[in-house]
Amino acid sequence: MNVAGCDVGSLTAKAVILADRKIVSCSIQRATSRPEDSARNVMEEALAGASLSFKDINYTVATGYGRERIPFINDAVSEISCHGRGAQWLIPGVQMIIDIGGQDCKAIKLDRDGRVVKFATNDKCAAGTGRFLEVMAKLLGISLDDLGTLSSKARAPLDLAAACTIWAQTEVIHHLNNGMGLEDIAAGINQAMAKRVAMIVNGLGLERNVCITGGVAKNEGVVAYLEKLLGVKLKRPPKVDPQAIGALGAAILAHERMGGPQ
Amino acid sequence: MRKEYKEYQFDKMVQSIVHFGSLAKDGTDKECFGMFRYAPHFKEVFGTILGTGEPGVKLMKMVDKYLCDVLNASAQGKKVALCTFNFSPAVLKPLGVVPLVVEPLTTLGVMMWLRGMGEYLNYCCELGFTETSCSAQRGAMGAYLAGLGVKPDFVLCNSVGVCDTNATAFNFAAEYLDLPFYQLNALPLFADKRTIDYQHRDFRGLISFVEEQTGKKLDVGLMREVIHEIKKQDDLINEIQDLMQLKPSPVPGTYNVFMYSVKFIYGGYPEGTEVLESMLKHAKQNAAQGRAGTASGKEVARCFSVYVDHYSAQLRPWAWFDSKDISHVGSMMNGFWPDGAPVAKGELAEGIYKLDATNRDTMLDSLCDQMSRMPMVKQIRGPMDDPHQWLLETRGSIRTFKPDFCTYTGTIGCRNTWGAIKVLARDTEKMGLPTLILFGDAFDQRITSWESMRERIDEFLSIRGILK
Amino acid sequence: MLNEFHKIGKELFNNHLKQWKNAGKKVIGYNCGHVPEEVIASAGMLPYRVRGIGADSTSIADTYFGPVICSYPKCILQLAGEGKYNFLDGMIFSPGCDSIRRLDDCWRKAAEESHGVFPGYRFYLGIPHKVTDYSLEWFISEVRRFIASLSEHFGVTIGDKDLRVSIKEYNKSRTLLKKLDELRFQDNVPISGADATAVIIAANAMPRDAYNAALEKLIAKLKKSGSGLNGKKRLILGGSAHDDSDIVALIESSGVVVVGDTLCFGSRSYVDLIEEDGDPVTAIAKRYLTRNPCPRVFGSYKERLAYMRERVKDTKADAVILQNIRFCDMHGAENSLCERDLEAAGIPCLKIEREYGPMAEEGRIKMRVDAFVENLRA
Amino acid sequence: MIVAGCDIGSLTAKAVIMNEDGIVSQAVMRAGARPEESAQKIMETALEMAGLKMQALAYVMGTGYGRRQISFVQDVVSEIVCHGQAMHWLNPSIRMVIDVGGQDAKAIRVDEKGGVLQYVYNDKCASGTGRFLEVMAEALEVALENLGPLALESQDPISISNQCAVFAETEVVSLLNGGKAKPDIAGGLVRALAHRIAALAKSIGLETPIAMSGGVAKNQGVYAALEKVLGVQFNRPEGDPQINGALGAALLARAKLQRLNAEKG
Ligand SMILES: Nc1ncnc2c1ncn2[C@@H]1O[C@H](COP(=O)(O)OP(=O)(O)O)[C@@H](O)[C@H]1O
Ligand SMILES: Nc1ncnc2c1ncn2[C@@H]1O[C@H](COP(=O)(O)OP(=O)(O)O)[C@@H](O)[C@H]1O
Ligand code: SF4
Ligand code: SF4
Ligand code: SF4
Repeated sequence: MNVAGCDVGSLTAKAVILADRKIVSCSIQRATSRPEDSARNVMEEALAGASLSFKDINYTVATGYGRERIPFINDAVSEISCHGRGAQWLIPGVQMIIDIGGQDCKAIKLDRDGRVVKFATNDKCAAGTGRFLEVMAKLLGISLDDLGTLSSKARAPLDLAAACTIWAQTEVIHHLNNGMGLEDIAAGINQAMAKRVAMIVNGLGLERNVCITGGVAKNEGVVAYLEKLLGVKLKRPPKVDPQAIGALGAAILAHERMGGPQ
Repeated sequence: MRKEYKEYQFDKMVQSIVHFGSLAKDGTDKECFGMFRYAPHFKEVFGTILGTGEPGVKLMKMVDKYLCDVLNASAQGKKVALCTFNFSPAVLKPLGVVPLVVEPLTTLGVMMWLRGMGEYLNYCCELGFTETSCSAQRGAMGAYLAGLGVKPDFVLCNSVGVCDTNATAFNFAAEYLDLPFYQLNALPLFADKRTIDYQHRDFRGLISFVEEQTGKKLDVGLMREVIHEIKKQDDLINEIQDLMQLKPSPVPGTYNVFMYSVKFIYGGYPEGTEVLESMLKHAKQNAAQGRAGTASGKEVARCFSVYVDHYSAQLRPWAWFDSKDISHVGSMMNGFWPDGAPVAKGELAEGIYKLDATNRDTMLDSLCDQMSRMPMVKQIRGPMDDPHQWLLETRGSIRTFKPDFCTYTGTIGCRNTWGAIKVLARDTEKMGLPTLILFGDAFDQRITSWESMRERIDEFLSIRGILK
Repeated sequence: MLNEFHKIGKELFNNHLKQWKNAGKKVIGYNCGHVPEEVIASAGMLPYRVRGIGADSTSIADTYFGPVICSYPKCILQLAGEGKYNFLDGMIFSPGCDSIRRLDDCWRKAAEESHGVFPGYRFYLGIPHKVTDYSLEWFISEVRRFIASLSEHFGVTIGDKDLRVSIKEYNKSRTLLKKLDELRFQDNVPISGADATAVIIAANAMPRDAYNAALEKLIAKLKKSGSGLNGKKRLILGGSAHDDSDIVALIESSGVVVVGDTLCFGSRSYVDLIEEDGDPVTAIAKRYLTRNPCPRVFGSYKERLAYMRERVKDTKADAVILQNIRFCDMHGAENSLCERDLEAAGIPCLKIEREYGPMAEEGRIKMRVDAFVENLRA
Repeated sequence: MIVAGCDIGSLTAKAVIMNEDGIVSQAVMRAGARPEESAQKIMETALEMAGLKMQALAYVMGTGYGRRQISFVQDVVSEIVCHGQAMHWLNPSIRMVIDVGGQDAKAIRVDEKGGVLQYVYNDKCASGTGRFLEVMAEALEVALENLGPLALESQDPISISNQCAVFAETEVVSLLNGGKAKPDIAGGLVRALAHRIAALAKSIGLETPIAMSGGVAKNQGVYAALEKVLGVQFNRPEGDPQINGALGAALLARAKLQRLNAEKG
């Protein structure tokens, strides 16, 4: 039995295909402005990766911002539930997920069965999101990858308000223009991000067994600093890209909807 | 909050730093400034404060003493009241209570620590404060909510009706720590009789509340002493403010901070009077020599802050103004309104309070009137163009202290003033005073660093032709 | 019929107001739920709570307000600046919170600089922030000052008899709204939260007799209608000022029904009646000062929590949405306390921060509500 | 006498070379992360276009965010002053300049000599800047240059409520998802920006004749929306509005040099 999960986020589209509970294909693409197109494209790529076609898929669950507009799906579930399901499948016993995507940051508390107990999101300000990092990287003229790695070389990280991208941007420009080192600024940006995320996590109540997902999980600087702030080691999901956990969770839900074994 | 932070008592840590600073000048100047090499983060603050000579040293010793009072309160069998900054501590002495004033502690934190109060600020948000609430309260409050300091016994609030975010913070703290709470409520009207009656009754309610908490009665003898001390302090402040009107102003800019520090933590206590005496002495010496209060003795321009000053950034704003030979002739935090206050003229004449030590009742009324004229409580309670309110007082201060320009700083929580500053600035501009609204946060450097603030001020001073 | 209520809520200068004005009568605006409508009504004028619906930018408001101000008063000022409130004959301000009280300063300045107009009459009504015997005494005298000012400016007399008449009229609305509530308490809810919101909001913008008549008819109809929203999860709303039925509809689109609230635009405006005997001014002052559990009355959180729990019980709600407008510290901080205590009592809560009505970001709200509702069902 | 003005903005670097008669050459480029390098590059480009060498410049005035990092200038001045000067040179009747660059927006009131009377920046937490339009153009998948023309096509601009660039982007994406027409979204974005700029202009008192400078002045959609919101006609001096900062700096350099020469002899 083949099932698929498709996550159309604000910045990227992700698809995961499961064949009898095994991940056979996973694909990540930049999203276009039309979620239906993004979904089709990413699904096609994932299907090609598994040498399958649309008709081979028995059930598809969609999630993410654009989920309701995708035509070929059987059900749509919110990304918070999907992330919970995906992470719990990969790391049994995980109690909390920190997901930092392009437009959102969420902390999700799970019970033993991977059900969501409570969640908190960053609804106040854009500064806790992946987009914040992208804007900043652009400003510094460096790649997203460099933003993560540069910060380990920092000596005196810049102290930035974790409150706002726009405000932070002005500050970054100011310091750039005053000759501050790129690594110190990069570290400051990552730290501001981590502080904001820590605030959301602590607000919800930190757990011991925590995993990090979403695109920003790939930024070592943010993750390292977040670990320091929270005082716990953050688990990275094994086997799949942290960005695809939502899609994976959707695929697992699809599998369950088909009555597949747990 | 990070683990490291949870390992230290916040107030104890502040006290030990202040204590160290207050001792620095006991040696020679060379020894003192030599010592700063080993305390790079505190160098600027201590340099700026101690650089003012005797008044600065006295201020440091006073703050040290105050912090010791707080730390030792329970050992001495005294109750501790968590207070808003604008809660005049005078009344607490005859009640045998030690005030734990949040805002000055935040200020000390942001002034002295390289990283400011960020961790404590964020901690409050973790507990549920909005991220846009007043940073002055969120600062030290975070430490007390986390239990990293002395444990307050009850909460006293004097910002109800003037600043919601402030009152909310204290209300939240009382609820969260499960402490008894008493609020003094300022009504939008100021001088009418029924409002004054209301305030007098509200104040008596405060006395009974505290008496109930401590199980002790108000000491009338001590109250008389406090009133005499307030009188002494007020006369000194009036004289300093008189001198501030001179051109050049012989009063160093930092004295503004000193003045309200005294009022907020030791108003009505001899510990504060000493500092004021020393300030007056020095200002008089400057005046006699025709010197400005700046380090160079020259004055090229005068600045008035229509609201609070800028505290974060290790007192660098004051040092910077000083280096530019700009006199800082006050902020709204200096409007205390004692009888004889130089600002209280014309349309503002009735804004003052009188001290009457005849009997218990007259004394309570006096203390109450003083309380309801604390900075902010008086000016921000009603529509800005109402009698005695923000616009009129700003106008009065401008007339009195003759600044060449005005600046505005608040916090991102000051909705009471952010809601009207653009309107106010239009009026001050109309009076011919260039007015600069700074988009920063007085207690949170991370919002806008001092360096970028300074650039804006610098640009303003040159473009608007204030510094040629 | 429901459409009519929705229309009234969405149009500032609705047909009822137009007719009222055409009859040569006056409309007086006010900015906060603590302002006693009965006083205005007893002067033969129509009390009208100003709102910010339909503002599609805040450019005029941003000229006067600073950047860190609640978008609710900003939207009101925007509309005022665009001249949309030119039908008002007077405006009553009260210091509800710091953002809303500065509407007074900003609006007057805007009018001075020719953005829109400011009504010919203004009164600033003080309201204590605490409930004590002396604060009630003060507020009684403040209401008398208000009555005197209104009478003097418009040359009318407001006698105790007039006050009693309008108290009765407004109490009647309250009683009817409470009846509507009872219908919403039923398992088979006959009216959606969005519709109920529209009905409640219309109370702020209609003459009493017309409103009471329409409401009576509606209730009769709802009582008869057998259909209802059975089997959905039941939610109630708490927190900041909220007057937008569209947001309620957005929430309900996640498959829930909103069955009640603790909002100042909502149940708080009608659950407590005014005493009909005794001195009417005292009765009015008592109701508006002591019977309106708003976080601006500090030190009384426990009472508000009790009110919330009572509502949860009456409405048989499954969960609570606690929302606050950005920069609203009072509701923001209190929502956190409330969340803590409700969850401890086993009532799930969703806390959201948002912008006021027209400025709200629907997608973001929807995403949160969806996830929350999925969990309620799980 | 050959002088230059060099404007290192938040997003772009600009240089103008002038002699007694007027502009000799001008250049605009995207600024890098290092202001000193951007300055060097843009100056070299402008010099090359004029067929000159650095040594030929008798006086260089720096301006813009990065002005303090430029190594080869004799003096620096705030861009606010420069915009006033440039506009005065282009059209002396102008009394108000709206400068919208990449990072901030300013309204400036000037006197009959181009001197600054009063000015105001955009509020911090707001997106009345060029950067906002860039992010949005990206979200709309149109070239920056085409955003303005696209907006002009709109019959019924959609209201974009979010003031935060990042959140507004989500909104734009969801509007696109909802099948809204690109011109109407573009129209809405431009109108949102115009509203914010209008607030700025009004806050120090609208004056006419009024003109716009900075990169955003190249966006015709913004002009149209602003004219509608403010109810005034904009003066549109010839030339590239984006170089006005550098132009003003060059004018000030020229004046300074003349004064120095006069003092010398
Ligand atoms: N290689 C990488 N290194 C660091 N950060 C990355 C990398 N790839 C993506 N990101 C971050 O992840 C974000 C996108 O996260 P994602 O979970 O895909 O968002 P969404 O689900 O909202 O589309 C980007 O904004 C970026 O900040
Ligand atoms: N060809 C163009 N068409 C429309 N807008 C443009 C064009 N070129 C630049 N812009 C706008 O100008 C902005 C940059 O303005 P500029 O004045 O150069 O900024 P700064 O001086 O801060 O570097 C860009 O963010 C963009 O919005
Ligand atoms: S503009 Fe800034 S403060 Fe405002 S929401 Fe966006 S990032 Fe946050
Ligand atoms: S006025 Fe401003 S600084 Fe003072 S307590 Fe209120 S928010 Fe804080
Ligand atoms: S929602 Fe909050 S901030 Fe806004 S007007 Fe109401 S109480 Fe004030």
